[in-house]
Amino acid sequence: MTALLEARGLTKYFGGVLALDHLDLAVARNEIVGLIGPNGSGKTTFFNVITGIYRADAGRAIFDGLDITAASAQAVYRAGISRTFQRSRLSLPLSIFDNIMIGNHKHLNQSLWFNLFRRDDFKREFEAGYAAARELVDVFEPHLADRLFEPVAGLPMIDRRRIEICRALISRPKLLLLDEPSAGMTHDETRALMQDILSVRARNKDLAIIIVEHEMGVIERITDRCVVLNFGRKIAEGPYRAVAEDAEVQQAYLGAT
Amino acid sequence: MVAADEKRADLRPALAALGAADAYLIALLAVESTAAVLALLIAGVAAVIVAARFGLVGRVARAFAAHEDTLGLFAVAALLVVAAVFHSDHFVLLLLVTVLLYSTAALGLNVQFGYAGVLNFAGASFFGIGAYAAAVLNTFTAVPHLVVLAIGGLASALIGCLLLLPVLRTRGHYAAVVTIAFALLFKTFLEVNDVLGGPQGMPVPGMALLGWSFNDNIEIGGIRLSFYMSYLVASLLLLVAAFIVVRRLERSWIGLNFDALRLDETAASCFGLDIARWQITAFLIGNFIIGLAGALFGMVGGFVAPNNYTFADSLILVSILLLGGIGNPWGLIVATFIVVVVPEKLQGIQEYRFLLYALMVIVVLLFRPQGLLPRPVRHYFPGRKP
Amino acid sequence: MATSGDRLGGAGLALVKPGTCAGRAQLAMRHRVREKGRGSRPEAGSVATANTMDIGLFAQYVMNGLMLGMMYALVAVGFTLFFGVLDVIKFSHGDVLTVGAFTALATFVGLSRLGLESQWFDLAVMLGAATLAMALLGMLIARVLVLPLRGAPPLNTLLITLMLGTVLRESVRLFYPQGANPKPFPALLPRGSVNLGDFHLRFDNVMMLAAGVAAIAALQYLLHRTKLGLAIRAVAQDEETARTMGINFTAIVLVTFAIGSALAAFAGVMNGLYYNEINFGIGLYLGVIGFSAAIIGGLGSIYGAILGGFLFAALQTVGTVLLPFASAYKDVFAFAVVIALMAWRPTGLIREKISERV
Amino acid sequence: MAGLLRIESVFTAYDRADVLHGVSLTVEPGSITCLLGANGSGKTTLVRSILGLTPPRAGRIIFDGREITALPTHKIIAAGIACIPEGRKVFPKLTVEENLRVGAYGERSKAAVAARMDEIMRIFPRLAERRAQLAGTMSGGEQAMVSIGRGLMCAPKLLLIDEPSLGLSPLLVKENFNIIRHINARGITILLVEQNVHQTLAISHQGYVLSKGKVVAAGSPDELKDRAEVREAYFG
Repeated sequence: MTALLEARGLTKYFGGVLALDHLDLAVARNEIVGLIGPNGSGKTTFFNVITGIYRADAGRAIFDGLDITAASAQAVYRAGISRTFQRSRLSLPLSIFDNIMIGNHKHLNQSLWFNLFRRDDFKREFEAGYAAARELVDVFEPHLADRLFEPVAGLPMIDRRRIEICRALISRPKLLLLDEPSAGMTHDETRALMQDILSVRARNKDLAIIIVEHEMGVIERITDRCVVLNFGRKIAEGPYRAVAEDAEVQQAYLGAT
Repeated sequence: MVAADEKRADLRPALAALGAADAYLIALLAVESTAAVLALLIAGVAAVIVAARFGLVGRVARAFAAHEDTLGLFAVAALLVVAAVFHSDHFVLLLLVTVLLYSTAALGLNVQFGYAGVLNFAGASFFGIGAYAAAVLNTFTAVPHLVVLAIGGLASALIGCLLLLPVLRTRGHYAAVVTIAFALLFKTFLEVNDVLGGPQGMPVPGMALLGWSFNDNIEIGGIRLSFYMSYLVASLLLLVAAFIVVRRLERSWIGLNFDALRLDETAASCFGLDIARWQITAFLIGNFIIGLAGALFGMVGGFVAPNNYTFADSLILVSILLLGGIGNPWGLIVATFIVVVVPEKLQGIQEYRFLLYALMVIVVLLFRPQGLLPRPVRHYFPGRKP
Repeated sequence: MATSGDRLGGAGLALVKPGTCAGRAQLAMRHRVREKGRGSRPEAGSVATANTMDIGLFAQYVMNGLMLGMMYALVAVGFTLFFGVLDVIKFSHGDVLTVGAFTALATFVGLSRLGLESQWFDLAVMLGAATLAMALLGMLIARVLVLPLRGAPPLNTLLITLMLGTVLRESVRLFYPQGANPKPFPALLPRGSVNLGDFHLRFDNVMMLAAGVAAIAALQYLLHRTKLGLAIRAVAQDEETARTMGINFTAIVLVTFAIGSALAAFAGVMNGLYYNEINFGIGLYLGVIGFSAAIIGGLGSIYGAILGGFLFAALQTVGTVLLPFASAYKDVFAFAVVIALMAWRPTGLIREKISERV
Repeated sequence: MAGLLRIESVFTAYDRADVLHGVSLTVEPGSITCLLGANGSGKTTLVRSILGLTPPRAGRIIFDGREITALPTHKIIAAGIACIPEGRKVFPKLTVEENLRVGAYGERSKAAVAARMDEIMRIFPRLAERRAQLAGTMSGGEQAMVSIGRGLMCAPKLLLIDEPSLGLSPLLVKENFNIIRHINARGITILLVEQNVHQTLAISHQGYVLSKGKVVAAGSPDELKDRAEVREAYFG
């Protein structure tokens, strides 16, 4: 048992379109894997199949010894995978704190009795959650650390993306799936974001990451290994420098010469 | 956090607002002529607009947010003052009881729809289930009346279970049809079913607690109080209890779950929320509260009939929610006052009141789509220092 | 048709105990008028009291069911058209039908005063006036209330159009001369019938059915054979791409609302001719059923709406036949089946493929 | 410089975040001008800005000597721009023929529509065979033909083509690029938005490279081919 996540032969059709074509992909513990490829090559579909939003048509996915091929989204989260979305999916009317705590669902006592009538115990759990959320926000957005009860709707897109990452991290997942975390950011903002992600991982040695990203500078700097998709198939795999030189990858991105 | 401390210290704007509202309400209830009522209504709207211009409304809202418990007590006191002023006036007291119980029912609907996003266009039907349960139990059994109230709530929740499967499976407009169909089915069923009195309905024996009948007028030291005073106190207690429960629910992880699933089911399920579980929870709790209020209302009214629990009445409950500001319990109480009291006071132009009422809702929705008092962001422990 | 007289409003304030306390409160509050369902209406069940079921009786049921189904379908088609182009529910649709029926009636009264009593001419003018006026009203509603609320939560649109329905309904009740009372509607179609045993095949019913079929066929022709219909279908499938093809989205929405509302007026006139009576509440009842029919059929599909309309009428008819001793339960039965259908097919019988982008 | 289409320092925001930070470019009449850039560089947002679907927050767009910046989409199309949208976006429940007819929505003359329809059928014989088929049931390559044909139906002065190679196999991509060149040869100016660098440059007269919402390079295909910015825009 070396791999944390092991997908074998994952296949997904949308109508007649083959979105994932017998994809094999493994992620080791504490590894950062870059998932790259042109638009429509199946990266987000892979995330959606792994996290139980779509059901795979064929193939298997094993996470941490558990078969998650047909697992529900809830079960996948409980097993220790959390994610961000390509188009930010925060709950805009809710506060920063609320959004982050949605990500902490599995560590919160959900009993009706506890929530309604044991308010002292609830307060303790709330304070612990607040401290944890604040600690994370302190890393990603120190300027928001004292403003956790402001609605997310008032924040610029860049802040929202970082809050989304906090939401994915608060439950201390074993695997984090980042779907274009830097979309809409400038180069400098992207660089800062990646630094923050690395610093969180430096503290949490057990965290593996799969990142979908278009900015190759990011991919080069933070990933241990890259997997390149095209038409739902894996066309290359290896350290970034090696795959960037790969002829098939060049062709996928730049077209045939 | 100087600003926060200042906010905490300043109760006065809210107290002043409560006092003004109290005086206004007494005046509104006291005047008889349609012209005077209209003048008062216009003055009230103008006053609120002016206050909003000068930022007073915001200060009141902040004070309410920071001192809800204290101000809640003051609000209860303010209502009792109104009741005391009109202590022998059946009409006014019944109107107030109606407001209190409609508010309670709207609180239940708020849990379903305002928090969890579960549509319910059959609110009046579940209200009616509570009332009919009270009618049957009070007429044919000797079950203590407090227990009858609880059974009214349970009956409403239980019958609601019939709708669980379609409610859970459908979304949006499709979900609306499920409850609309139920509302029509329920009313037709009552009308054609002779056991429950058919279209004429059936009487509900009044409430009695420990041998004391609520339907008797009260004499204290030579002052005669309307029998509705007992119902008013009971309704007020019920509303306060429901308010506290709903507030705690909102300010808990469960309230957070409700919001999360309402706003984005896919994201919520990616963070482990069991969507069905929380939708069921919200639907049942909401129906329980609605049924509870309905049972007491049945006893207050002394009579239940199908025509009082129609789809149109359900729409009134929904419009209370939207008018008040979805998800804001204070807002819905204010909205209930408007929706219940204003048409009654416009008896003088009684023919036109529904027309005016509908136009008012349209105007509010066009120009203030978020409702009169939009729901503020959640604070689990208001006034807690960051 | 118990719901026909319900008014929005009047909340629980009527829940006063009669007799226990005869104060001023009671008097004031009991002022509420209770409109009861009108027994005079011929309903699907009223023709049959016999226990035996022969062919003639069966045919009678089928005929009545078809008439109801046609009216429901015409209303449902409107709901589905509006939903198709704009993804909204316009709940005042049923009350537009009422206003349409009353417009036709007013036109008739006007023509009579002018001494024009040719029944075919009257009917044509009535139909023309009602459909044209409702088409304009539909456009006005879309322009003023529906389009501005595009960004708001769908429920706001639903509620605002419901309230508009109340405004229309109350306006008819208050401003049409003696609008609160049921009005006789002229029987302008030939009254004869062919008797086949127990079955009376009424000419007017046949003509109305034929007219309904013609209206639906005309709609199909418009949608599938004309440029306008092409634009409507393109907008319904993909609003943004339709706009990038040069289609004026707002104009198409307005035209669609005009068409749907004209169909409602048509159904309103048909309702009047069938029952020979209209009242201000007919639209609420037909609107709710039309909406249910559009939903069980599957929103956005014309065929679904037609199927839903006839299905609902069939359910009512079957309810009458199955529960001969308690045919009053037919609506209970029909709505219970609607609820069950929603549990079985949560997005309607004719499924639109819905995929969510994550 | 006249230019058929001139974009002058356009800023466009999407959900409170600027996606385009002052983009300027010119499309010369009769040319194929290409806009290159990796995913997320803002190419599609620029197309949406030109079409009026996401109007710019600042800047001007001038087409054929006339400012179109604040016009509603249908007027922009009426001015002579047609679009072949990203992902083709055929109307799935319309037939091939109906899809093409929607493309000619602004054309009043029935004869003109019929003539153009015949012409499209000549260019794409495959569509002629499948005139009555629902577009949603066709393969990706066939849908691409429908989308291109639809774009040509209004006889535009300028054709915007957004990522025609997206999700197509290399063979189909090659075929598509041939068709684009063919269309241009018949006098239609083309703004080609692509991420496929080599084939795009091979058929273009002029090119711009977009990265993070800014134009980072511009020039003739030969100049662009070896510029470091192009590679950087894709491979960092």
